[in-house]
Amino acid sequence: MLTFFLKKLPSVVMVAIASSVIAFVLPRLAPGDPAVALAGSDASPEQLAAVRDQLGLNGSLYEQYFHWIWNLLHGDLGRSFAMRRPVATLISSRLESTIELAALALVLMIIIGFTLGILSATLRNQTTKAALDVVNTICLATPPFLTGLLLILLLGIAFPILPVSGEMGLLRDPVKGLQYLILPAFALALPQAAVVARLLATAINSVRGEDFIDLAKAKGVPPGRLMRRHLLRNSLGPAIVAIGLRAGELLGGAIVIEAIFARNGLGQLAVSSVQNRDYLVLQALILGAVLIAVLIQLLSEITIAALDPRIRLEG
Amino acid sequence: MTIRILPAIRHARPIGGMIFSVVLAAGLCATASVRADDGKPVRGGTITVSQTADAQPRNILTLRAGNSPWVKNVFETLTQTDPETFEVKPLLAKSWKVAADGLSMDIVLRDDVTFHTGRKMTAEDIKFTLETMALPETAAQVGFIAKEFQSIDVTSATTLTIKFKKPLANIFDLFEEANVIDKETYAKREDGSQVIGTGPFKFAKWSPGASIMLERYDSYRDKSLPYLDSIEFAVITDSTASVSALRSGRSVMATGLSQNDLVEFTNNPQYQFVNSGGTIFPLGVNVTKAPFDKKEVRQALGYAIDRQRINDQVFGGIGVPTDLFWGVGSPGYGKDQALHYGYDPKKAKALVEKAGATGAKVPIVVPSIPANRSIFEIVQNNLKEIGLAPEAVVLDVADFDKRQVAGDLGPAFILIHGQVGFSTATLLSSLPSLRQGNPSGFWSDQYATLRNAVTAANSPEATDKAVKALSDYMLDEAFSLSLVQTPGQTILSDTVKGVKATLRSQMLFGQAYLAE
Amino acid sequence: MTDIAVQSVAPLLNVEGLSASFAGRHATIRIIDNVSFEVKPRRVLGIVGESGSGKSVTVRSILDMLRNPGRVDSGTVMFNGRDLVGLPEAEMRKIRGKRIAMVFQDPQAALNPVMTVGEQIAEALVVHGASRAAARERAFELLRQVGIPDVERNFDQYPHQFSGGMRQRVVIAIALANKPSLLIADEPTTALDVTIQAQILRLLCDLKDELGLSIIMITHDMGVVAELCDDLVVMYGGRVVERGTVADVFSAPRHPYTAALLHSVPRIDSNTGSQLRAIPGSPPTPARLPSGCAFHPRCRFAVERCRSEVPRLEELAPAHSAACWVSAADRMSVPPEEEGLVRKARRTLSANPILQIEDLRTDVNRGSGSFFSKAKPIFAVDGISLEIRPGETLGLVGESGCGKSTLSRTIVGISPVAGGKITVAGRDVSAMNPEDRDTIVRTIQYVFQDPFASLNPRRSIAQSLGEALGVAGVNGEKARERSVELLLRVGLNEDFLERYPYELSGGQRQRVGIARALATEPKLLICDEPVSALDVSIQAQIINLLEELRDELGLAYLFIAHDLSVVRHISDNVAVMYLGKIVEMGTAEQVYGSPQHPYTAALISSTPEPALDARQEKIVLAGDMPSPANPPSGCRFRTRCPIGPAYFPEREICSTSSPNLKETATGQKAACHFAGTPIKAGTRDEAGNG
Amino acid sequence: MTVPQSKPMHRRWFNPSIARYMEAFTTTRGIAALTAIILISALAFLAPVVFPGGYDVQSRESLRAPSFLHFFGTDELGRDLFVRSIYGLRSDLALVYFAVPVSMVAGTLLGLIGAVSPRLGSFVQRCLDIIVGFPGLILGICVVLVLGAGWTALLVVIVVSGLPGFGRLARATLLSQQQREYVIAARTLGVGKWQIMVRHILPNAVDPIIVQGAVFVVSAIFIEAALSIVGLGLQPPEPSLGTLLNNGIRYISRAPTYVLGPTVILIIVALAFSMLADALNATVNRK
Repeated sequence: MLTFFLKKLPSVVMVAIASSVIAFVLPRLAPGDPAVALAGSDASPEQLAAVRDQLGLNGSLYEQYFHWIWNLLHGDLGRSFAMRRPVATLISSRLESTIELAALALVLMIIIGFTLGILSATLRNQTTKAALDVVNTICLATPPFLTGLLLILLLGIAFPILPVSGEMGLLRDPVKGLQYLILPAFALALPQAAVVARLLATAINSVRGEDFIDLAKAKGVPPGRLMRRHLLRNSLGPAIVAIGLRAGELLGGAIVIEAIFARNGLGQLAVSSVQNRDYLVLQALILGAVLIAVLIQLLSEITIAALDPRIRLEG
Repeated sequence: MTIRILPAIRHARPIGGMIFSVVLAAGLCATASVRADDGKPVRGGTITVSQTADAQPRNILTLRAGNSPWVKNVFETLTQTDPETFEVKPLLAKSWKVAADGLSMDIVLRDDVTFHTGRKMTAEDIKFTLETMALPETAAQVGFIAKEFQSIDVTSATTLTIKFKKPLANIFDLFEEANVIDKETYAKREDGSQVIGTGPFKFAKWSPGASIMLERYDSYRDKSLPYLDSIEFAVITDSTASVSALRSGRSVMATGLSQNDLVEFTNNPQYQFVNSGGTIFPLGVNVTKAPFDKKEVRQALGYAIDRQRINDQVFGGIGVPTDLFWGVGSPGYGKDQALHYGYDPKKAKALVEKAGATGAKVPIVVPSIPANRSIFEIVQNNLKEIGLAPEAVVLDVADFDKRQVAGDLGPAFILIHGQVGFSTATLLSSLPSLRQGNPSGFWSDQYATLRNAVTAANSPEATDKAVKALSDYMLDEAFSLSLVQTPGQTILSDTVKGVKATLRSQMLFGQAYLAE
Repeated sequence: MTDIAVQSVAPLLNVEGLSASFAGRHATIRIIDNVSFEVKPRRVLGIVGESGSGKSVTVRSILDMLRNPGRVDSGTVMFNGRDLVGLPEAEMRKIRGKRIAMVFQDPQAALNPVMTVGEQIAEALVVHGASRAAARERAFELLRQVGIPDVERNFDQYPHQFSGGMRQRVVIAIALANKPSLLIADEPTTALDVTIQAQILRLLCDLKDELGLSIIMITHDMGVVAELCDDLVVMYGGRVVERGTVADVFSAPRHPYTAALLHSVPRIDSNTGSQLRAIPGSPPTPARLPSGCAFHPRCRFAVERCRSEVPRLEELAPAHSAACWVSAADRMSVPPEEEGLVRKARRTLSANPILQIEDLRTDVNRGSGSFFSKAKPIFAVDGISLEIRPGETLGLVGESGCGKSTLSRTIVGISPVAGGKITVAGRDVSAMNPEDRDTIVRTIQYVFQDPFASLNPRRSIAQSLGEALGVAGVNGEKARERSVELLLRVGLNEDFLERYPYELSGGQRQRVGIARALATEPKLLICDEPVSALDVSIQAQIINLLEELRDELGLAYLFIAHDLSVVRHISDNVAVMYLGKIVEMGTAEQVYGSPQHPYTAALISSTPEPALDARQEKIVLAGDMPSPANPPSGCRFRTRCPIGPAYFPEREICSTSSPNLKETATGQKAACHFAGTPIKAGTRDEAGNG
Repeated sequence: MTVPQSKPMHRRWFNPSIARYMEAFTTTRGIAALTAIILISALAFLAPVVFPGGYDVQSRESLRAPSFLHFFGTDELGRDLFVRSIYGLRSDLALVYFAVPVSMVAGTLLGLIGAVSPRLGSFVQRCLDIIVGFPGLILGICVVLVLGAGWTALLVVIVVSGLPGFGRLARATLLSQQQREYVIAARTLGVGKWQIMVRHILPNAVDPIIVQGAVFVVSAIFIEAALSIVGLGLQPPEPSLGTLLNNGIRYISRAPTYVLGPTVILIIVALAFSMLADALNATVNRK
C-alpha cells in the first residue's frame, strides 16, 4: 500500500502543481476585482485604488503566486479578502455542513443505487422490469436541482412535512439536523444513484454470463446466495469507480443544492468567493477539491483491489 | 423564492432612507417607528434576526446592507435624525453650534460615554473617526464631505472645533454615518475579532457567512437599557429560507426579502412591514456614444419606457415610478417633474426617427441581479417598439461594479443605487450616476453650476428652487433616467416590541423587548 | 480402462428425444433435435462433435442450465427413474451438484475469482445442507483427493494463485463434493496443455474407478475419447449421427462424418509426405442447417435422398447406431479412404539462413517499472539460438507460457530485444530501427492464432488485404487485382473481397489471414498456432494449404504449436521449448523418433492418439511449469523431470548447472545432463509436488 | 455455447457499424427515443414558423395559471410560457447539437493522442483528471466569467465539461485496442502509427463515444440549466430552459405552475436522449 502511494506520488504532485496554477490563473482572468467587494459599487476610483493597495493586490502575478505557494507549503492558506478571516478558518467552519450533506447523500446513493441495480438485474417479469427501467431513466434524467425543486414543491409547499431551507449541525441536534439534511441529500443522491444502479445492473448481467456462475448453479447454489456471494462481489468494480467519481462531485458539486436548500456549505462559500473574486478562498477550494478527487480515485483503486484478490496495486 | 447566488451581492449595497418611508406611510399599512409600545418593557431574552447579506465589520463606516441591521446597536453617532420629524437630535454630542459664516462648528460631547473596552470616549476619538471617514480606503459614500474639512481641533476631552473649507449644508449626513470608533482597536475590526463601539450592545461573535452575535453591554450609560440579553443575526442568503425562519418562529425579523416573498405576509396581522431605505433603478446612457450623443434619442428613451409596468410586474406595485433621483417628497421633489416622461411610445418613435437612429444597435449593460434583468426585459421590449435594437450584456456583479466605479459601462446600462435617504446635495456627489466621472460621461458647465447651487442652498426655499432647476436641466438632458424607486422592506413579528429604525433603515434594538 | 460390457444393467441416465432451441429476436432456432442416448453406471460416455454440434447444449439441457433465451422443447431425461425435464427449480437444485455434477471447459473462468478455493468447495456442501465445519473438513479431504499439494495453505488461496491444472482439479473437487453418481465434464481438458491434460485425464480415470462414477465426457478430440471413454455419441448439426461403444465406432465407423473425423487428424507417428485427408467445407451453424442430412454438403457418399430427408438413427449393428441413408442401405461400415495425395516435391534448400537468431533474450517486464525503481526483468525468452533456411519449416513446440509467442513477437519487432542478435536475410536487425523494420516486413510475415481476432471486424476483406498491400506499395486497381490473386491463392475467390469477417467461417478467416501475410511476398511466415482455434475438420484444410503454399512459393515457416502431431506433420526441423529455453532441437524424425530430452519424451507420450491401440501407459509429468519470473536454478526442467533430482536425488548437477544444448548420440541437440536416459511411464504426482 | 445470432441486417454498401446503429432503431426503445427526439427537434426548430410572434410578446397579464390560451400560463412579464418554453428548448437543442459533437471529436482526439506518444497521452489524461476534480459548477462559472455570459461561454463550458468523459473512453479504447491482435497484425505488416489509429483504433472508439455522446446531451442541458440558475446562462430576453427554470423558481410560491412547463420539457428531452443512449448501447454491445 505504501509503495502504491509512493508510486502515485509523482503524478499526484504534478496534478497538484498544475491545478494550483489553474486555480490561481483562471479566477484572475475573469474581469472584476476583490477590492470592489470591500469598497462597494458606489466607491470612487480613488477609494478603490486605496483598498486595492491595502489588500496587497498591486504586486505582480508571479510574486502573488509564489507568495501563495510559499505560504501554502508552510500551512498558511492566506486570508480572505472579503471576510478578512484566515481561509483555513473559513473553510473549516463550512466543512461540517458539506461533509454531512455529502456523507448522507453518499449513503443514500449507495442504498438506492444498489437496491435499484440489484432489482433490475434480478427481476424476470418484463413489465416490472420495464417500469423499473423507466423510473431509473427518469431519475437519471432529472438533475439534482430539479429533484430538489420538486421535493420543495411537494414536501415543503404542498405537504409541509420537512424543512426545506436552512440547516442544523448533526452534532448540535441529530434529529433536527437529519430533518434538514434528508431532502437535499436525497435530491443530490437520486440521479447519481440511478447511474450507480445502471452500472451495477450492467455489471451483474455481464457477470451472469461468466462460467463460474454456471458452476455455482451446477453446485446447486440458490438465487439469493448466488447474488450475494457470486454476482454482486464480482460486479462491484464499475459501481465503485462510479461511486468514487461521484463522491468528489457530491463534495464539491452540491453548489446548486446548497443554494436551493439554503445551506451554508463549501459550495456556497465557493460561489460567494467567485462573486467577490475572493481569490485565496477560491484557490484553496479548487486545489482542495482536485486533491480530494485524486485521493478518492486512489481510494477507489484500493477498494477495488481489496475486493478483488486478483488485482494488485500497481503504479 | 429566489435563488440568490450571485444576486446576493445586491444586498451588499448601501441602502438607506427614511424620507421615502414616511411618504409611503400613508399609503401603506406600515409605520416608520414600529408600533406604539403597549405594555411595559421586560428585561432579558434573546432574539434572532435574519438578514440576506453577510456582515462586513471592516466597513462599519460605510452603508452596507449586511451591516444595517446591527451596526447602530454597537456603534453610536454624534447626532441622530428623528425619522418622523426630521429633527436632528443629539446622541453622543450634547450640543453644537455652527458659526455664522458657516465655516466652523463647535461640538460639545457627553462625558458619560464608554467604549465596550471600558475606556472613556473623548474628543480625540471623534477626531479619529471623522479623519478615518475621509480616507479613501474607508470608501465611505459620504467621505467626500469630510474631505471638505479644513481642520479638526480638539479643545478638551469633551469639546472640539471643526473648520470647513466651504459651508457644508449636508454635514449631518456625515455625522449620521460616522459611527464613533475606538482608535485603539479599530485595526482589529477587520476580521471581526474586536469590533468596539459605544452602543447598547457588544459585538460578541462573527461567523462569516453564517451569523453575528450581539450581547448586552452591561455598562451602558443608561442602566436600564438595553432590555434584551443578546441578538443573533443569522445570514440566510435565500429569501424563502428567511421566510421559513420567520414563520417557524426561529427569527422575529427578516430584512432583504424579495417582493414575491413579502406578498405572503401582506394581510397577516401577526407581522408588520417596516418600509425603510430603498433603491433607485436608473437607465443610464453614455452621451458620448452613438446614438445617445443625440438628445432626441435620449429623450425618446424617457417616453419609451413603461415605468408603471416595471413597477407592477417587477416590484409587485410596491415602488414608485419616478423620473427623479431625489427622495420622494424631499425638498425640491417636483411631483410634475417626476411624471415628466409619460409612457408615449409613438412620440418616442417619432423622436428616434427624427434623429435618424432607427435600427441603431444598443448594447445595454446589466448586472446579473434578478430585478435588473427583469427591468432589462421590459426596457428592451419597449426599445424595440420604438425602433431601436437593444441587446443584453449581462455582467456578473463583481465585474459590473468594477466598471461602474471606473465609469466604463458602454453606451447604455441599467444601474442599481441603494442610497435613498441622503439629502439631494449628498446624492449629487455620492450617486455614481450623477457624480463627476459618471458612466454617462456627462458633464457641463451648466450642470456644475446648478449642482453647486444645490450644495450651497442654505434654506428650504433655496433648496427647493435649486433642486427644481437642476431637475429640469437633467430631465431635458436625459443622460440618466430614473425608472423606479423601491423601498427596502423589513418584516417584523409582533412578539418583539420597541424596535426602531434610523433614517437610513439601520435597525435599533436598544429599546426592544420581548412581548409577554 | 477395462471394458466391462454391461448391456443388461439399467442405465443411470436415459435421454430420449431431447430437443432444445433458442428464441432469437427474429426466429426460434432449434439447437438440438431429438437427441437420445443413455449412460450406464460406471461407464464413461463420450459426446464428440465440432462447434455448433449441440453437445454442450445437450448436457446443459439435462440440468436445466441453458442460458437465456434457450429452452428445452421436448423429450425426457430419466435419471434414477425420475424425469428431470420440467422439474421445478427448487427440486432441480437438489439434484444439481448433489446427484449430477458438472466440470467446465475453462478452469480459468469457472472459479469465482473473489472467493478462496476452499470456500468454493465448501459452498457446494453447505448449499446441500452440510454444516460449515463439516463442509470445511470435507473440502480439505477433497483437495487432497484431487491431488492438490499443501492443502492447509492452498485452501485459503484464490483461484488466480493457482495454475490452470490445479484450478481444474479444484473444479473437479467441487463436482465430487457431494459424491454424485453422474459427472458431466464439458471439454475439461481443452484449455489445458498436453502434460496437464494427461494429468487431468489420469485423475478422472482414477476417480471413476475409486468412486464408481459415471461420466459424460464432452470433447472434440478423438484422442481423448480413445483414451478415456467406453461409449461414444457423435453429434453433428444438433443431431446424433452415430452411437455405439468406442471400440465399435473406432474400428468400424458407420457414419461418413465419424470416419472422416477419425482420419483428418494428423498422427504423431504418421508419414509426413502425404496431405491430410481434410473434410471439405465447414460445420453448419444451427441457424442455417442444411436440409436433409446436415452433413450431406460435405459428404463424399451423399446421394439424392440425403439432401431431402433427415436420416433416422438406426441400429446398424448390435448396440451401434448411425443416422445415414447410405450406410443404412448397405449396413456396412464406411470404407476407408484412399491414401491422401502425395505432396509435390520440395524445392531445394539454399545454404544461407533467412532468419538467424543468436542468444536472444526478451524482457517482458520492461517498462512496467515506476518512478523510483526499475522493474525486475522477466526473461520470457532467455538465450535462444536458431536458424531457418529458405523453404524450410521449423516447428517450435512447447506448453503455453514457455515463451514461444514472445519469441516470434520479438522477431517481428513487437516485443523489444533485450539481448542477443537477430539476423534477417543477412542483415542484423537487432536494433529495430526503421530500415531494419523495413527488412523484416519485406522478409517475414505473421499468421495469427485466432483468425477472428486478427482481422478487424469493421473492415472488409478487401480493406484488410489492401492495407497489407499498401505497405508493400501496391495501391488502387492494382491492389484489387492482387487481392483477388491472393484470395485465389488461398482457395477463396473474388466474392470474398466485399465481405466482412463475421460473414466468414473460421477456416475462411484463417485463409484470409494467410492471404494477408502473403501480400508483401515474404520469404518466411511465422505461424503462431495457426490451427489451434479451428475445428478439427478445418485444421486439416489449413495445414494442407500451408504445405501447398510452402511447396509452391518456396516459403520458410516458423511453425509454432502446442499440438505435437501437427508440428510433426508439417515440420522439417523441430525445436522444443521449455521456460524460455530450447531443450531439444533436430529434424522431425530425430526428435519424434528418439526423443533425447525427458521433456520431449513426456510431451510425445502425453499426446492422446485417436486410436484404440494407443491406450498405453503414459509419462505423466507432475506439477506445472514454473513462472519465468522465478526460474529454477540449474536445469529449468528439474522440478518436473522424471529423471531429475526430484526422483533421483543423487543427480545434483541438475540443480547446480544449466545444461547446454549439445549434440546427442542420435544426431539432434538436447539440453540435458542425462540425455537419452529411458523413462519409466506412470504418474509422478506423489513426488512431484511438495 | 454462445447464443447464435440471426443474420444481422446487412447491406453491401453499408459499413457494418452503421448498419448496427440502424438496428438500434428497430427496438421499441430506440423507435420511441428517435421519434421523441425528432418531434422535439422539429417543434423546437420550427418554433419561428409555429409561433411567428416570437418569444418576447409582453403584456400586463403576468403570472397567469395555465389555460387554453396559454398552455403553461404566463410569466412575470405576461409572456406566454409555452411559447417561451419551446423557444427555450430551441436554444438548448441548438447549443447541444453544436457543442456535444465538438466535445466528442475533441475529447476523442485528446484521448487518442497516446497512440502517437504514450507520454503525451498520459499527460493529457492527467490534465483531464484536473478538469474532473474541479468542484462542480466552479469551472463553468469561471469560464463564463472569463468569456462573458452568452452562447460562446456556454459552448465552451459544455465542450470542456465533456472532454474528460470522451477522453477517458477514447483512451480506454486505445489501450484495449492496442492489445488486439488485428492491431498487432497491422504493426507486423509495417502499417504506420497514424494509419493504425485511423483505420483500427478510431472506428472502435466511435461506438462507446457515440453512446456516451447521447448520455452527455443530457448532461449538457443540465449544465446550461445550472449555469442559468446562477444567472450566467443566455442573455435576456432570449429564453432557455435554464433561464425559465431560474425565473420560475423565484415565483414558486405565487405561481407554482411557472416551473412546471419547462420542467416537463426538460425531463422529456433528457428521457429521450437517455433512451437513445440505452438503445444504442444495447445494440452496440451486442456482438
